[in-house]
Amino acid sequence: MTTPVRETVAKLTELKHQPPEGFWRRYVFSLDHKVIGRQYLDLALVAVITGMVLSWLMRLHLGYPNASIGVLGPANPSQMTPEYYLQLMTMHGTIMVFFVLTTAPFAGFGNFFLPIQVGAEDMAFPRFNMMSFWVTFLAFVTLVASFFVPEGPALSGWTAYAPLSAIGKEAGPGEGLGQTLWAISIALFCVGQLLGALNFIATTLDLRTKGMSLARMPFSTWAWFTTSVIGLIAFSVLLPACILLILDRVAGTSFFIPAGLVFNDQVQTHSGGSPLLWQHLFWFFGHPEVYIAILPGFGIISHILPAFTRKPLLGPKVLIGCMIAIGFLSYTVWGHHMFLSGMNPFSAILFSVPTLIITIPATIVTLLWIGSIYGARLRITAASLFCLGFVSVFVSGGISGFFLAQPSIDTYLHGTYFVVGHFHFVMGVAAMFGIFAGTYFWFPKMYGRMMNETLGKWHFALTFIGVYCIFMPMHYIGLAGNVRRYSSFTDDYLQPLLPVHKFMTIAALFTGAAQLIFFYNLFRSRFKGPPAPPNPWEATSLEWSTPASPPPFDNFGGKHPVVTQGPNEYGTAGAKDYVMQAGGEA
Amino acid sequence: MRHHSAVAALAGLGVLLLVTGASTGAAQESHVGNITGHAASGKKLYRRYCVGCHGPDGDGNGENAQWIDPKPRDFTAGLFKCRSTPTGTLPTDQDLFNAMSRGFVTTNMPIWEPLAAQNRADLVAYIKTFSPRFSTEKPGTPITIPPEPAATIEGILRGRATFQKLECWKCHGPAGHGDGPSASTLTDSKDEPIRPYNFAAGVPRFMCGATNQDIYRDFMTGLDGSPMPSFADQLQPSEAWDLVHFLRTLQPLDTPEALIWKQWVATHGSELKPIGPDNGGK
Amino acid sequence: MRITGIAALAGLALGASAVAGVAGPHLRAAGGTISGTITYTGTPPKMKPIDMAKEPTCAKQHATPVMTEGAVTGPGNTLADVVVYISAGDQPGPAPTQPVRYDQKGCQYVPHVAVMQAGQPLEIYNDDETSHNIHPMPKLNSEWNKSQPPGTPPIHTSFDKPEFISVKCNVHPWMHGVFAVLNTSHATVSGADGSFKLEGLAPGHYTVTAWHERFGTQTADVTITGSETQTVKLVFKATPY
Amino acid sequence: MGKFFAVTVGILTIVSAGIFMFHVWWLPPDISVLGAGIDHQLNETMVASGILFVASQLALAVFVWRSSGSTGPIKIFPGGATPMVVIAVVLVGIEVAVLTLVGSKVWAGLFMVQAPANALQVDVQAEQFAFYFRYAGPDGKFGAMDPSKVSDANNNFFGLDPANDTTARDDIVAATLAIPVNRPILLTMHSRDVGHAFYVPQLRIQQDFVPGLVIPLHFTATQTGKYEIVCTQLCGLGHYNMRAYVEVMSDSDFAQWLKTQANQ
Repeated sequence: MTTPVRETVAKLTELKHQPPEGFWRRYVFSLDHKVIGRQYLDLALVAVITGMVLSWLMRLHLGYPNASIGVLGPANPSQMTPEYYLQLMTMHGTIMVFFVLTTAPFAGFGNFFLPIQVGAEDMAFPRFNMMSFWVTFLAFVTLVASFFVPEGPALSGWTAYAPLSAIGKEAGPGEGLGQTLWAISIALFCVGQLLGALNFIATTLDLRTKGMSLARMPFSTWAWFTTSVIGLIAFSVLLPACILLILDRVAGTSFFIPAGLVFNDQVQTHSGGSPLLWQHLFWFFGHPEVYIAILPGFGIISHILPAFTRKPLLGPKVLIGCMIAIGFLSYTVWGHHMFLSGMNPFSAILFSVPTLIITIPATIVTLLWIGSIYGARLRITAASLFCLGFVSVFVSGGISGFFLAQPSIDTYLHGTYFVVGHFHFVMGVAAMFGIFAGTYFWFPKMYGRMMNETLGKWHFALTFIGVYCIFMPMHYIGLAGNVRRYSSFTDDYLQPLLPVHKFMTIAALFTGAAQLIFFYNLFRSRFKGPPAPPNPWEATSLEWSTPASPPPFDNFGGKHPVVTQGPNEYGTAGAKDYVMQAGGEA
Repeated sequence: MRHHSAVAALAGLGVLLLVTGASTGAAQESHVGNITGHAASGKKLYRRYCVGCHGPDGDGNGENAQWIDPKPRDFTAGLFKCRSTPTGTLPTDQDLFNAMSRGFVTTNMPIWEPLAAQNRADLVAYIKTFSPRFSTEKPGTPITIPPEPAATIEGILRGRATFQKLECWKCHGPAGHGDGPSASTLTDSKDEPIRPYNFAAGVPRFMCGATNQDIYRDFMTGLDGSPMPSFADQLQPSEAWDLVHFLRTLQPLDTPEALIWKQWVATHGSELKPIGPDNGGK
Repeated sequence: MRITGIAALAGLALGASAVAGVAGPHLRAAGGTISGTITYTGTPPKMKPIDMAKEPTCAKQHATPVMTEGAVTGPGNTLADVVVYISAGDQPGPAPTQPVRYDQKGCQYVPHVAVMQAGQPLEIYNDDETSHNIHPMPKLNSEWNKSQPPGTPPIHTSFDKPEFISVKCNVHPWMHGVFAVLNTSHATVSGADGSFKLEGLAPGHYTVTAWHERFGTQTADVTITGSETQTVKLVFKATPY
Repeated sequence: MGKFFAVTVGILTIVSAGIFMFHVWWLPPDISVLGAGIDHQLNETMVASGILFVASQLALAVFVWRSSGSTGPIKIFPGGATPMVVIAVVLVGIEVAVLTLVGSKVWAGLFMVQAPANALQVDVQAEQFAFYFRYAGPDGKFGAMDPSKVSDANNNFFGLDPANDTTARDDIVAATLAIPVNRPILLTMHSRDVGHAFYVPQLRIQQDFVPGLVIPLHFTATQTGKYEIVCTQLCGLGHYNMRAYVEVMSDSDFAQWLKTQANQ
C-alpha cells in the first residue's frame, strides 16, 4: 500500500539515518527505537521492583498485623497505620498497572521489535518516540515524588474514585498534594502513551517492508498494533478525565463533586458534579487498559510458542481475528466494574452480556495455544516454560471472570478478594509471564548475549508454584466474603481467614525472593553471558534476519528485507524445519 | 489453513486425482530420483511459499515482483535458466528441483532446503502446469559432461583466450565484474533490463551451482530467457574446461585455479595482454 | 450594680496594687484567686446516648451508654466543660514544659476539653484496642490527621498559635474534643458542677473569659488587690438546638 | 522439565479445584429471600467453569507431557483450529446464554423491582467511617436533611433540624440496623462525604453509596440474629473499620427496640 503518508513518513525517517554521535544522543536522548525500547524496559524494571517491595510490605502487614515494620510507617515508627497501608496499596496498583504492565510488554518490547518485525529502519516518528519515553519517565518521577510530600502519597486506590480523590485534604491523609501529584503523573503518562500509540500505528501501517503484508505480520506485531489502537482511544479519554480531576482539586471546579458534601461537620462549597462521571470515564479507559496489559502478552506468547513447539500455531487468522474482536469488545464492557455503583440496574445486564461474550474469543485463543502444543516437538527452555505457564495462569485467572461478569454473582463477590485474585492472575501474573517469556526469548537479540537457562528454569518453577500459592487462596477467602482494601481484618467473620492471609504472605515473600534469581540472571547475562548467535531459537520472523545481535542502527544494515511468507512457517520437513520470513538473499 | 500435514495433503491429492487425474496425466506429475511429485499438493505449497513473488498465475507478477530485481521467473514461458538440457529444450524435473533447492544467489530466490524433498517435487510438478510446453514437449536429454582435466596454467591461458575470443568480456567485463561495454544494453526475454553475471559476487556460488560442472553446464546449455547463449557449438569440451578454470580465477577466492594463476601472473604478468577491444581484431 | 461597685473599689486600690506589684514575687506566688460557677439560662440541648455498636471493644467498656458531650449540664443549671481563662491583664510567661496528656479511652476523649498554653507540649495516647485517627481542625495552626493503631507510642505535638481547636476521630465519628490553646497559663475548665478556680493571680485588673463550644463566650472584669478570692458568676444563654 | 511442568499443573489444578469442590472456604449461610437465587447462580457457574478449568489445565498438562522433548514428526491437532472455534463458540456460547438468562432474572429480582408496599423504610447515612440508620418514628415521616445542620459531636448525623422541622423531632437515629424478620426492608441510602458501600455477606447483598444520589435497596431477612455490615468501597483511612451491625429480630422485639430508642 503506497500512500502519500507512506512517502512523507519514509522521508521523515530517512532524515536521521546516520547513527548519532556522543553519549547523550546515543544512550540518553536517543531517537533509536531500540535504545528507547531498552529505556522503557529498564524503567519498567525499576518500577516492578518498587511495586513488588510495596506489595511485600502490604502482605507483611496483613499476615502479621502487629509486626513492627520499623521506619516504613512514616506516620508512626513502630507499626503500619491504616492510611500508610492504603497509600502502599494505591502506589502498588498505580505503579504496576501503568508503569509495568503497560510499559514493559507494549512500549518496551513493542518499541524494540515492532519496527524490526515489519522490516522498518525505525519508528515512523522517532522524535515523538523519544518524547513518549521521557514524558513517561517524568510521570514516574512525579508519582514516586509523592512518597516524600507531607501526609504521603494518594490513598484512593489506582482507580482514584471521586469524590475521595477530588475533594482535597479534608478527605483525610494522602488526599492532599499526594493525590494531586498522582493525577498529574497519570495525565503525563497518558500523553506519553498517546505519542507511543500514534507511532506504533503509523509504523505498522506505513513502514512495512517489501512483501510484509498485514497478513504476514508476526502475532506480536498484530498484538502491539491492536493494543496501540486500543490505547489511542483509552488514554485519550483518561487524559481529560485526569485534567478535570486536577481542576476539581486545585481550581475549585466540581466536575466530580456533588453539592452538600459534609467533611468533619463542614459543608463543602462544591456543587453540581457527578461521582459516577469519574467512574465512567475511568473505566472507559480502565477496562481497555486490562487488554492493553494482556494483549501484548497474547502476541508475545503466540509469537514465541511456535518457535519452541516447532510447528505452526493453529489458526493464525482466527487468533488475529480474536485479538481484534477482544480489542473491539473491550470498549463495550467497562460498566461491569460499576454493577453496584448505583447506575441504572438495567445497564448492568447490557454490560454483562458483552463481558460474557468476550470470554468466547479469549477461550478460542487459549484453546488454539493448547491445541498447538498437541503433537509438537516441544523444546523446553525458560522462554517456552513461561509461555506454557502463561496459558495455565491465564486459564486460572480468566475462568473467574465468568463469575464477576454476572451482576447477580457480582452482588456478592464485588469488592472481595475474589476480584483481587481474578485480576492479579489474569492481568498481573499472566502479563508478567508474557514479559518473562519475552525477556528470555528476545534477550539474545537485544543484548547480543544468551541468558542462563538453568537459572531461568529455576526462576520459572519457583515463580509458577509461588503465584498459585499467593493468588488462588484469594478466591477462597473472597468467596468467604473477605473484603479487599482493608488494612486489617477486625470483623468477627474475617477472623477465621487470618491464617490464609499468613499463608499468602509467606508465599508472596517466597515468590518475591525467587525473582532475585531473575534479576541476577538478567544483570549477569547482560555483561557476562555467552555471545548470542544471530538466530539462537531457529525462529522465522525478521528480527532474526538482522545481520547482528543487537541489530545495527538501521536494523538491516542498509538492506530492506523482502518477505515471502508469514511468520508461522515451522514444521517443514526438509533439512531445516522452518522457513525464514525473509529467505531471499539480495 | 495451515494443516498441510501429510494426511491432509494426501487426502487433498486423492480428491484432486479423482477429479483431474485421468485427463491430464504426465504434466501433473514430476519424477525426481524415486520421488513422484504431484501438482495437486504442489499447488497448496505454491500458494503458501511461492505466490508472493511468482504470482498466482506463475507469470512472475506476484505482489513482491515490483520490488524485486532480477524479476521472479515467469513459469508460463517455460524458459528456465539453469538446466542440464540443451538450449531451447525443457529442463528435467531434476533441474527444476535442484534450482529450487539451491536458490538463486544474488537474487531474492531463497534456498528451499527447509521443504521436504517430496514437497519440492510436488512444487516442480505444479510449476510445470503453468506452461503448456510441458504437456506437449518432452524435456531435453541432459548434455554429457566429460571428466574434468586437471587445471594447468596453459589451460587457464587458453581459457583466457577463449574468454577474449568469444567476447564474453563484452558483457561480463574484462575482469568478469558484469560491467562490459554492452552490459547496460542487455534485456531478457521479457525486455526487462538484466545485468550480466558478476563472477566476483555471491562467491563461492554461481547462479546455477557452485561446482565446476555447474559452470561448464552454464555456458554449454545457455541460460534460456537471458541473453546468455549456449556455446555448445563453438566449444570443444576441452576448451570448455579451460574456460571453466579461467572463470574460477575471476572469483576473489583461493581456488586451486586462482592459486596457479596468481603464481604465474607474479612472474609473467608483464607478458599478459589485457582483455578487451584493443587486440580484439588481430 | 455589683460590677460597678467592684470597679470603684478597683479604682481606689490601683496604687496599692502597683505597690504590691513592685513588692516582689512572693506576693505574686501566693496571689489572688478568681472562682465561681458557670450556669446557663434557657434550655440546653438534650444529651443523647452514643451508640458505639460499631466498635464493640469500646462499647463493652461502658456499662451505661456514654452521653454526647456537646453541652454537659449539671444540677442547678450548671454547665461543665467550659474553658475559663484570663483574656486580658495577664502577662503570659514562657510555655510550661510538662506535657498535657490527652487520652483516647473507650472511644472518648479524656478530658473532653484539654487546656494548654501556646507552645506547651501535648501527648496523645491511645488506650483502646482499636485504631483511632486524631484529626484536629485548627484555623490558625496547621491541620493534621494521623492514625494511631493500638499499642503504639503516644503522638507528641504542640500548637503555637492560641485558638480553640475542635478535635475529632473520623473512625469513630462521635468522638469529639477540644484543644483550648491559650496565651495564658491562668486557665481552667469548669467541673461537672460548673465550678472553676483560677489561682495565683498577682494583684491587677483582669478580664475573665468563659468559652463554651456551643454557647460562645461570656466575660467579666475582675480586680485582684492581694491574695483574696474574687467570685464571678458567668451565665450562658442555652439553646436547645 | 516438561514432565515436571505437566505434573505441577496437574497437582495445582486438582488441589485448587478440590478446595472449591469441598467448600473448604465457602459463603456464610444465606439468610435472605433472594440469596438463594444468587447461590444457585454461583453454583451453576462454579460447576460450568470448574469443568472448563480442569479440562483445559489437564489438556495442557497432557499435551506438554506427551510432546516435550519429542523428536518425532509433528502432528497437527485433528481438524486444526476448527474444533477449537466450535468448542469455544458452542459450549461457552451456550453457557454464556444460559448464565445471562437465569442470572438476569436473579439480578432483576434484586435491583429492578420496586420494594413491596409493606416494606419498612430505613434511611441510611454513610460517612467517614460509620453507618447511621434512621427510622421515621411515630409520624411515619422523615425529617428533611440539611447538610449545614450536620454535627457528629451532637449525634446529628443526618443534619436534622428539630427546631423548625417538626417531622424531624421523632426520627429515630441508631448506629445499628435493627429490622424485623421476614419483612421487606427498603433502605434509602445516602452518603455524606465520599463513596461507601453496604455489604452483608449473609444477606448476599451489596450496594454502593454515591454522594449526591439516594439509592434504594431492598431485601428481606429470613433469620434472626446479629450480622456485620461492612463497607466495600474504599473511603479513606478508616475504611477497614467502617462497619455496623444488622440485628434481625422478631416483630415484638423490634417494636420493643423502637420504643427504647424513641425514649432516648
